Amino acid sequence: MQLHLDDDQSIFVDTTRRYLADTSDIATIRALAETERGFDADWWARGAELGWTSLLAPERMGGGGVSDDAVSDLALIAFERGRLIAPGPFASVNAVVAALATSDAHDDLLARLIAGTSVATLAASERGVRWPGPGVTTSLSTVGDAVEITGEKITVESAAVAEAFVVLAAGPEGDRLVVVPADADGVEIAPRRSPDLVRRFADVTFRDVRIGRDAVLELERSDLERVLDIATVLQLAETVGVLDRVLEFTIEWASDRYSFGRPLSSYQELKHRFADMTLWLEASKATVTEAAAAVTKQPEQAGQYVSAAASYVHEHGPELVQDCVQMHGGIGVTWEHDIHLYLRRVTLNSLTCGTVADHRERLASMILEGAGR
Amino acid sequence: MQLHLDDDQSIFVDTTRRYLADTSDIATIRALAETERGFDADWWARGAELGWTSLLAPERMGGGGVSDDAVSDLALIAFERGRLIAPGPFASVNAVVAALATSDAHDDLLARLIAGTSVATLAASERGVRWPGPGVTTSLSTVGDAVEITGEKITVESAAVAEAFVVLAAGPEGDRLVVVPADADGVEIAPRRSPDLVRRFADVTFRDVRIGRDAVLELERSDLERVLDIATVLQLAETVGVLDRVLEFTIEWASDRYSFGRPLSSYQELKHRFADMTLWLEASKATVTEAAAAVTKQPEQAGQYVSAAASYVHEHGPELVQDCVQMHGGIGVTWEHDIHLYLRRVTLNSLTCGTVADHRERLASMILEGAGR
Amino acid sequence: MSTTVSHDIDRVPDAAELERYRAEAREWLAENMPPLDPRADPNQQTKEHVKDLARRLHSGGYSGICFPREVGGAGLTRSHHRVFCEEAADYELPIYLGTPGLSIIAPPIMEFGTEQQREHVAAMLRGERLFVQMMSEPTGGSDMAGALTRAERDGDVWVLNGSKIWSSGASRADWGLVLVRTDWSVPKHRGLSMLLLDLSLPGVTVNTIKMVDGSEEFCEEFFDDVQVPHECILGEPNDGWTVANRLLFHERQSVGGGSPYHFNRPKSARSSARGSDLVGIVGRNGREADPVARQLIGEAHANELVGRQLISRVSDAVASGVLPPIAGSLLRLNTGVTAMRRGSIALGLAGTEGATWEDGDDADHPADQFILRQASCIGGGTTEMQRNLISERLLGMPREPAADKDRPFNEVRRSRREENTR
Amino acid sequence: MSTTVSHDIDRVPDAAELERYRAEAREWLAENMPPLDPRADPNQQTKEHVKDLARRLHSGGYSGICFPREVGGAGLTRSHHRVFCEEAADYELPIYLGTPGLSIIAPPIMEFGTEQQREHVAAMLRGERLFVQMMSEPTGGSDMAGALTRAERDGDVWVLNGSKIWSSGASRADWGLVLVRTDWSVPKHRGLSMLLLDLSLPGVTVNTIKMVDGSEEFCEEFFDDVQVPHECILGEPNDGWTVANRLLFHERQSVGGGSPYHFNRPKSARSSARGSDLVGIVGRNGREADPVARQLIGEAHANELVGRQLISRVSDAVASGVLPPIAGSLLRLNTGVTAMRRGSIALGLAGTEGATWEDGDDADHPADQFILRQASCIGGGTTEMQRNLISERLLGMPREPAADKDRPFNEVRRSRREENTR
Repeated sequence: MQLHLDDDQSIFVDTTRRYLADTSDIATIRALAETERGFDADWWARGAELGWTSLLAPERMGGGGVSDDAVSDLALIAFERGRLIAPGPFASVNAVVAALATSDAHDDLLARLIAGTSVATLAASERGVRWPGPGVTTSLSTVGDAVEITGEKITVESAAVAEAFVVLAAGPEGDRLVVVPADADGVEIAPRRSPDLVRRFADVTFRDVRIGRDAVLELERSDLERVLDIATVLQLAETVGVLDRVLEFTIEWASDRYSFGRPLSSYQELKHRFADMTLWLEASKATVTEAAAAVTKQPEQAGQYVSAAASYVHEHGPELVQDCVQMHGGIGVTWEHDIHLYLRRVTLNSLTCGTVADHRERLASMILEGAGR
Repeated sequence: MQLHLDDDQSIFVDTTRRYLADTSDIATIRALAETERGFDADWWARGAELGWTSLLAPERMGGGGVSDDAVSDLALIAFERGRLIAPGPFASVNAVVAALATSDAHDDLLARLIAGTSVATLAASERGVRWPGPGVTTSLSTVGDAVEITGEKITVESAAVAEAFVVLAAGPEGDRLVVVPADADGVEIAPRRSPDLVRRFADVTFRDVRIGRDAVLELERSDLERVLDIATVLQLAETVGVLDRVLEFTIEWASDRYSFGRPLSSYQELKHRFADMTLWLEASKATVTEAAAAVTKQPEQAGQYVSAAASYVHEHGPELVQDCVQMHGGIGVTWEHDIHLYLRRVTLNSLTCGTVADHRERLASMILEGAGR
Repeated sequence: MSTTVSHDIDRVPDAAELERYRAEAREWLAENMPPLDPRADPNQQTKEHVKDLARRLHSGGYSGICFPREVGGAGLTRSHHRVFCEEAADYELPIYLGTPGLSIIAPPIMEFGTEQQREHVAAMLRGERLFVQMMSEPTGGSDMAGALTRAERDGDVWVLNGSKIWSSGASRADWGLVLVRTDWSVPKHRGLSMLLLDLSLPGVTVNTIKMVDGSEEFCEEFFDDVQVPHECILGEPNDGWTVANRLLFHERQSVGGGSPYHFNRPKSARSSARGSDLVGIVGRNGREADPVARQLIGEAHANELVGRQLISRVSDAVASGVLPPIAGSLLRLNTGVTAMRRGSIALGLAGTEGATWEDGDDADHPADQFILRQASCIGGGTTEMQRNLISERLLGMPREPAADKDRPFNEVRRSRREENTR
Repeated sequence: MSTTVSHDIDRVPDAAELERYRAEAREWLAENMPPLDPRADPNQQTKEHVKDLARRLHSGGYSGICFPREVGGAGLTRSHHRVFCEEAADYELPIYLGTPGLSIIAPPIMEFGTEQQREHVAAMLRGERLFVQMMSEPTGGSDMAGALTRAERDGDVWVLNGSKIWSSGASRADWGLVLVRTDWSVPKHRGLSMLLLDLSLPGVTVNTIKMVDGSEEFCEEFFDDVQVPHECILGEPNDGWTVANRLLFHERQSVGGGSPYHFNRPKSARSSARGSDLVGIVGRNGREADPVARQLIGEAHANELVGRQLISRVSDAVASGVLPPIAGSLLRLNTGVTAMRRGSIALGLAGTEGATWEDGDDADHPADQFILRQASCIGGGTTEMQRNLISERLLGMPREPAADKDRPFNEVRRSRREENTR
């Protein structure tokens, strides 16, 4: 996705690419669809050994990028994962790692996330609230030496197997991220289905959940948005990977397939649509690459860059895949053909970590009211 | 535009078609662009003799349709006017006639409108208010034996030459239409430019304008909306006429014009766009025909039909003409080529009598809150 | 060649006649037909249930309102059909009999069939026989005339080999109408024949195809040395494309909503909008007052209403000769693009709240329906094909160059890699 | 054939070098260049004013940053050019010198020109000569290689006859680069030549064309037995299409925003959005809090930002060989579609309040700009042409069949009605 990789990045990406090619073919994905958690725990741990979850950890725990920009390094991995629609809560776990790295109260959990032996995911979205806020209704209050969380979160990834959730809650001094163990009293997990076949979600209710004060990560709004932007941009990079693969095999199909004695790719109307799709893909690569880099290199612009990328990619991405479905004709809407697996991933990604409408509203608030970091 | 005309309607339409062909060619339109009022008063009066302004008048004044549906009859005329982008405040004057026909207090004015010796137009739109309301801010209050109007109206057609305005104002018992002479004290007319070359508009301010009580037309909200719907649907019919003509001459152009040794119309991508445009035009004819008929024949559905037609036609109409501009290439954006005159009319019409957004909001209010008649 | 129907279905009955008909139909329906469960998927009707519903309709004289009396129809008009459909809106109807049977397959049988072959239509109307069309092939895409399935004459029978795909509901059908190649030495349109095929014959295999939404309405069929009697050819041998073209015309009419033979369900404007799941989505998400959601609700409603108005107009225009029959492609195209836009609108309204749903909740979820969105632009002839037809046959623009146009079919290239199959 | 530039414009200078350059440029600009009036239309700069601005730039060594020293350029890199443009954002620059002169016309002169012809580039950089390209013809549309303007050899001169159109700013230019037909007996691409034309020669007439917004930037030229010296042929006779292709490549780069030779005006993300008229429209209509308007504002801003990011990426990819030069068509296409969408967004935000405006208020009105919207998809090669180029040359899909491909040009049909003109 990035135009130029340095040697370390190339090795880093190639390692993951080979690992995914060996372990994550479409037949495996289809088989995982039938499993409860959607991904294999050992497989995830071996991915973690390749650096999938450690780059945003603090240096003292072995964190740090392959290049000087760990978020961009992870975006490269997300892109490769997207090309193979790999399972696992990649974006969410990395956002959690970035959040936990700001404190030393959660090093044990962090160590397990880095090792890939455990997962912990973001619980940020709520019914009726535009990502990433304002307006969060889950409340955080102080009760003696403890804090109490009450509220309901939706689209919490891998909730059923997560050890903890990093919850976005509205406290007396503003919004905060709070680390809540999944087994705390008052946490209720209601599994949900999504269009994706291997990623698992739940609604999670927090009913007067009481936990220690050090569960609260003392991040200001701008640092908190950095965590959410990391989740968003990694998911966007994954989407771009999906688009890249889908356009690739659809162009191949259009060249192989003949209709009325000539290849599909000789029909001008289809050619023009392929030209548009090529533009959308290239622009998506451009904007997601820059958004990922901005998180570290231009933090004041990052929110704007991430939301612009989300607006663009989620507008054009699903349409690109649908258009590729159309190019395939009837087989494109059969269960047997793989393209729907890609479409499912792109559709899901366009609805979590904020929708097109959420990100446009966020851009408008930056432009019209100077909101955001 | 209607599929089947009876004999009387055919004669009625043919008469206007011949009159327009003789008097309203493009050279005339271009010449009228340089004049202050944009249309010739005698020309208008002769049009009135052909029935342009009398069909919605009460029977006692010689009104009544050519068929049993006067609004549809007028829509046929509007369509022909659109094909030749004829000037004059056709939709607005007819709406005024429909409004005045509900009372006998304004028969003198009505007679002059029918004769075409005078014009009076609607003053309904306001800054920041969605057509056709709610939320009108121009106020109507009773002061002794008189009433007083205060407020500002925008996009009032032919204001500089109008004898009177029919003003939408919020009174103590709800919104009302009020007949205000243009020369009343406190009426200020500020001429404005529009994209159209021959239709003239102004902002009109009413500052404590005091007039007799019989100026108020005692129409309930639903009857009042009928008047506005008549203006809207006649303007829509005009737009459909413009689209019909533009698509016609652009298809001809695409067949005549060769590029790379073969006609433009042999290029599949262009062919498919022409197919889409044909669909839009046919659907526009369908929906505007039914909307016009509904005003008389299904009054409870008319608001819905008119707003659905406006949503559809104003979404696709300007795009259709722009696409035809694109088909023409460079000459399509020159002053010398006529297509911009058509584009100007369609653009203007999409902004007055409610925008796409206004009509969609109105449909939503009907569906979600059961609003409207 | 005889005409499709021997009476004037376009006659406009007087209002009194129609109102009488309406009153009778209303009374009859209440007594004889089961009420509709609005949540039931008509594609789930079983073969026996379809036949039972058809038999009931036939007993009342309503199974073939616009079909001539000689095949057991009622010999009435489009207007009667419309009135009956309006009255039947709240009753269960034999949807699969209507489409493809009566609206797509029966008209060409009436037009090209022998008296004996027309008996199939009578059997359909009596609810005794369900038909499926078998036109598309796995390698063929939109190019139906490129059929590779072959039938070879052997005395009194044709020996059928090959496979068909996208046959809607073939697993419920008794008979099929199959487009096959009977001459390979001539250009593709001139070597085709149309066969009436008894699906119970030895060598016929019918498998269902699972679609991305899990439904299994479409089927794939394999033919392995099936012996088809010679008298089962519909129309002339090697003139099958003429029959197919009429069938495709009726398919466009039916898919676009303009057929007088299928059981469409008109809805009142208000109820269809209010009852649609879009309003439901907005309600569940508490976004009734959100201006952005309201814009989408308004847009979708306008599109839906305009779509119905377009059907009325084009059907009328074709019936009265103002537009040629190919204008039916406008309806098919509009159905596709409107459904596509509606799928996107639903997803936009659903938002993050619509990204997931309760396990076991099998209502229509916008995100899940979005996955199937393009089906509306593919089935019944792709929107691309409709745009070709509109530009070439309605607007008279030059046809696409076809590399296979005037070449013997056995010399036409069929893919980049494959050699010709014969 | 020599290369466009004799130094490495893609070299990446170290940060310190660039910062030094930036500081110098900033200081020099403040002392030497007039501040920009943001409301002024750069197309309104007069010929003399453009030349004056160019002379000033040249005196500071900034008129041809990426041009080699032997023609009076600075011999520096894309990075220097970008830094200078960033610093110059608030100053007036000789826009018409940059485009088409330096960014579109100078590169092919550098690439194909004789040493003597390259003196034209030096004269441009000194602000002494303004150039215009004359490619399109009234009957030609997108088919530039179908040129009918002819030049016939007569001893030492070529006799030029015909007409050109869409020459941007020709009324301000001193010289033109003209594509002409010099051989009619060969297929169209093989009979063209490129001429350097002194517009002051007898027989040259330049008229402006009034556009729908009243502007008169574009021109039409007529040539009536103009005697052009033989040494004014750029490149080989009858090899003009090779030169034209390079010129078109540079035009796409320039229109798409990826040229290192023209004076682009980068804007900071925040300021461009805040300063855009969209925010102004919303403010004037009091719709800052309207969620529908806010969606449009967000969308437009995202498109604009993504467009700039795309320019960076594709320019980098082409410069580094990751993508072939034809990828510049992606930029041109995106510029067109983004401008088109922006025009519609502006109109939507303007609403009824934007349907009219005060007489004499000559600000940019969305409804008026909407009338000119398609210009962004036509000028500099239509979006249709870009989509052809992308699919055929970037994706390698089959080319459109061209009826004129291998036929002698004098046998090609040019319209339904016209007989061939020769």
